[in-house]
Amino acid sequence: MAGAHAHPNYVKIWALLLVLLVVSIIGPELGIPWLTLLTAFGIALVKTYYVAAYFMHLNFEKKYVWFLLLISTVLLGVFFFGVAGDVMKADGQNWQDCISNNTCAEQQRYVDGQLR
Amino acid sequence: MIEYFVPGASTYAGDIDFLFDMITIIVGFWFVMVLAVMTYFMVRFRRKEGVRAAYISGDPHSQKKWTHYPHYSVIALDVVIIVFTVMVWVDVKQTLPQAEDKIRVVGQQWSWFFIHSGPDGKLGTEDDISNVNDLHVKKDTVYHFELESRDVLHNFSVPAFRLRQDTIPGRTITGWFEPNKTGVYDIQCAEICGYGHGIMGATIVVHEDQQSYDAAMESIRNRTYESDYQKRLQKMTVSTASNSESFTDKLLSSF
Amino acid sequence: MSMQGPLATSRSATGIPTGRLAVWWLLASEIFIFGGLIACYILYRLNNPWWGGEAVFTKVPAGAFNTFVLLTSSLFIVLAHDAAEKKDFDRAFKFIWYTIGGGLVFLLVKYYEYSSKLFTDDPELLKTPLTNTYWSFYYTATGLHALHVIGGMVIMALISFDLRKGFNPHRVELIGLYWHFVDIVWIFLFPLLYIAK
Amino acid sequence: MGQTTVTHDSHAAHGHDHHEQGFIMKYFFSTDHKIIGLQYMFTGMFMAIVGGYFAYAFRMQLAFPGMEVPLYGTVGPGEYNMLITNHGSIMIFWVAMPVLIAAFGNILIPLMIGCDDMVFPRLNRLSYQIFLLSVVVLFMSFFVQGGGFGGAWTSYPPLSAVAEYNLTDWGASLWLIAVALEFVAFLIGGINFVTTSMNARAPGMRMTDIPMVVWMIVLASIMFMASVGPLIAGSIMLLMDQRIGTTFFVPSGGGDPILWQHLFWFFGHPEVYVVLLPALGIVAEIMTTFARKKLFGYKTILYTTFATGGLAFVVWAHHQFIAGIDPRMANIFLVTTLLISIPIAEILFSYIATLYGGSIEFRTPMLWALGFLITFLLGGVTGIYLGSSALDIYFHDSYFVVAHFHYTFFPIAIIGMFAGLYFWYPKMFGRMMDETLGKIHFWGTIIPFNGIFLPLFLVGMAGQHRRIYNFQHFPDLATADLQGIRVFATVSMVTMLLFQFVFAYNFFVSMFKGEKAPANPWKSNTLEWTVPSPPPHGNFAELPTVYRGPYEYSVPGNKEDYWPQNMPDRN
Repeated sequence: MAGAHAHPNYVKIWALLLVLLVVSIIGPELGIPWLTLLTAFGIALVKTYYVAAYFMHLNFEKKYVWFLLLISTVLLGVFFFGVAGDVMKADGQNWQDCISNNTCAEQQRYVDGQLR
Repeated sequence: MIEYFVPGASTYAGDIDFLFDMITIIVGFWFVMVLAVMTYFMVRFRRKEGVRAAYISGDPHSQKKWTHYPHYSVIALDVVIIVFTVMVWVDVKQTLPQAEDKIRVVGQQWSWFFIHSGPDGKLGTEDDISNVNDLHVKKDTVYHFELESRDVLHNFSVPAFRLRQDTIPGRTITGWFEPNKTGVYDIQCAEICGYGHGIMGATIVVHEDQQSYDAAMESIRNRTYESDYQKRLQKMTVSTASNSESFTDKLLSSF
Repeated sequence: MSMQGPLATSRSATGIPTGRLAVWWLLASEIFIFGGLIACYILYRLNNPWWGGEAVFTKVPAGAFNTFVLLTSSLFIVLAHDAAEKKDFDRAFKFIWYTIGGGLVFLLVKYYEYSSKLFTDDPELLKTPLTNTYWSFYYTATGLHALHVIGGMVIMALISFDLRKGFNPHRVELIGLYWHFVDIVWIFLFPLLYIAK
Repeated sequence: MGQTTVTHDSHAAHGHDHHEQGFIMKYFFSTDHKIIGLQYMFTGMFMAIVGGYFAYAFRMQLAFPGMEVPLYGTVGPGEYNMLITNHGSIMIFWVAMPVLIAAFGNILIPLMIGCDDMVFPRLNRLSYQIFLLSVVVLFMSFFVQGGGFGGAWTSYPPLSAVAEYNLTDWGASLWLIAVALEFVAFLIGGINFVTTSMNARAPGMRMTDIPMVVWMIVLASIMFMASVGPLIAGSIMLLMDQRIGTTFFVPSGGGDPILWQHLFWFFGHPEVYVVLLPALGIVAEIMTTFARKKLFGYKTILYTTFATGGLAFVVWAHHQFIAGIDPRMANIFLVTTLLISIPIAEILFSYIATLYGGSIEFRTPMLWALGFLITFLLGGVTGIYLGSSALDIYFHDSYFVVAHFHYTFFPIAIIGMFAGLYFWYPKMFGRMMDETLGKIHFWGTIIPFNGIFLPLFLVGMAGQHRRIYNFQHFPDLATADLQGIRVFATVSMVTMLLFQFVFAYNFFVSMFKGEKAPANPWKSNTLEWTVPSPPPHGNFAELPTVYRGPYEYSVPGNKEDYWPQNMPDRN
């Protein structure tokens, strides 16, 4: 059981998470793109690590669980990059998204949830 | 082998038929081999009184090689198939030879709508000639087609050209073909598109020369055009609409 | 709840107790559900840079407050687990209800956000799921997350009464794992939907 | 008992007050894994009848277009779409999955790993009840206004997303809800299977002592769990499109229909392996038992199965080669697709090598197992044609595809199911099935099966495309030759269906009148054969300890040619 290990100081972790939260809100306010990415998503990863490692006791769990969760994330990455070539782009080899650049010759449209 | 069922009518039909024959030889060989080995095992090792089965774990390498060697040759043959496939695929789908004429193909529930580029060879101009259910093309001319859809997914499919491509609403997909045999061929919709998917046929007419093509275009413009698709439907060899015969009559008459 | 379980449940060939192992697998499959949704959102988002202009209409302070609430409730449930392990069931019971309270505050803020977008007379601020795909994603993702919050609260309420009588204290840990996961999902949804503009 | 289970099933979906442990409690609210397994099996078999009936109706329509189909009525275009859609969905989601994974998984896993029940018996019951609810919802979808959903089992949007396009407003939504509920049921069930076999193994049972079928069912559950998540998210999005009018997948509102195809096939391709693996496992048990042979290369098979499972996640876009994805991507997926033939070939070679040096007895289960290998082999090699992207330009959505995946799914779902059923029938019901009738059933199924689908390869080569209720609008396809082939396929199909009555008779009569089965009728090694047939509640009088792997047949120096896993000494 989890009782075998020394417990981390939960309140300290919580305080740390709150500090990270403040950083992640203030960072993007400065309006610098790379800082926005770093503070918004980089810090989300750090927060996730702290919650997972200490609140969820992953650091004291069998390594196998880390492995399981990582595999899940990797597979999601496979899905993402497999799909990105089509869905994330507006054109490619011999095709283009004619809605986004308004070149469709024939296209019905949705207006107010109704097909026109 | 596909040629036997559907004679090819475009320049790349032969490549795809070749690919089919090549794969048939490769996998046919394997299929027959495996069947032969299996049949031999089943006959040779059937249960006989007093004969006890051998104890073979399949773990030492001396035993594993019997499954590994065939399996290496599978890898080798895979590589052959991949190489030839990529060559044909790049030719058909990834390259666009210089266009000599352009058409636009629009799928809609449940018919095909074709726009011929007209004398100027450009789409989206005044002289475009549009038509439902009949597409006219000239022999030995490289066509670029632009696929669009008005509503749902369709699939522009011309078996004689060995050509299939989904049409997607909101996307313009460009492709090419070059007919090399005159004739009248089916166009199908090969992606389910709702209630009338089964009636979404059309006809592609490959003209021998410019004159007959121009005549057809002229008749479409004059509205004196008689649809080749309708004519073909009326001449069909299998009557499919009768309800009068009884089940057994129908069953017997079909042999 | 006092039903005699099969002997199989008490076995542990992996060294992880069966209940916890199952929750890890459950969370792995939840990663795929939320991950799939978030992946779809990112794909669309990168294809439609103008969505940043829509994200302006989200209420960042409300989202930030909700992050704070969830982080704090995560602290409460981990303290409840700590107490349950020390057999201090009354304290654990108290902390479970603090956690449920956190969930409730979260939902109230959520309701405030939804209603300020759905029931407004100002056409500029009216944002329904049909406004455009960004808002469809906003409501789908936060709605699915809110359903998970509600589910977690119901389960916590159910196990809290058992716990006070001393039954099944290990369940506090299991619901805790789930609650932390819900927290983590929000940690990602918050920058994705609110902050990135 | 069988028939009553089917007819009373619908009650189990509703809550009941607490009864005393009567018939109802015992068979409908039981938490015993064997009863739940049987519930899954009977529901699955009932759904197989429904799916077969649908197939009968549309095959008759294809052979004799416009005619009133006996026992059905006329099949119009909309109805035809509904029939093929639901035939596909039922056969995959409500037959293959419940029977192969849930039924055999529930019955076999606790018995084979030597424990008294699943680790979460009540979760197990919940899983079945959600599954049953999904069946009820699916049936509801047939009777709402507009009829059942007709957008194919892939349900590509925008057709499936917009009621104006598919004309089956609630039919589409209920179908989607039913599928989503089924996913949830199998997620719960899968977690139970995985946890049980990871944690509740009998003492002494190492990883390599686990019978192959348990491994396969567990791997299938894991693959299902990993692949279905994004599709569950996608189903929610599609349901929002249908019911609220969002445009996640509708391009006219800014969505992208290709995304659904990716979501669907990211699940849909692993799904093939999800149902394939349990069938392979069943065949492994049967082949080793009746060839009296150790499985050839247990570890090799295990590792190649891992490889197959991993590769199965990176091949999905081969279903979309010409569906509008970027053509450059096709080359990547072509390579991964052909790569997957390597581990699968290795598995099949190992299975065939298992026969070498055996003492093969052709009992009914063995016939089904060998029939599985041969038909699946043909399904596998025809997959190479379709995996080759350039050739797929011609074969996409043609009857070649139909024939190909029936040559894979039919062996998996039907032949594999019958193999397992004939093999474990004594354990399930305590009586033996009739051997002669079983063999008649086998030949009466396998020959007509080839009679149905070999001709469909030919019509596929002739360019006949799928999901057409009547080929009269395609002059090149409406020829007498092709029509003759269609009639031949339909006649074979009806013949095959008629032979299933032999099975039904054998199944139900043997249940009450069959010869009483001993504990170990096939002289097999695995733990389920060490308990009486049928096993009592709690399975083992004394929980077993395992000493060796499951396939120790014909070990030199042993008196008997089998050596049960829990036997400490030589016999």
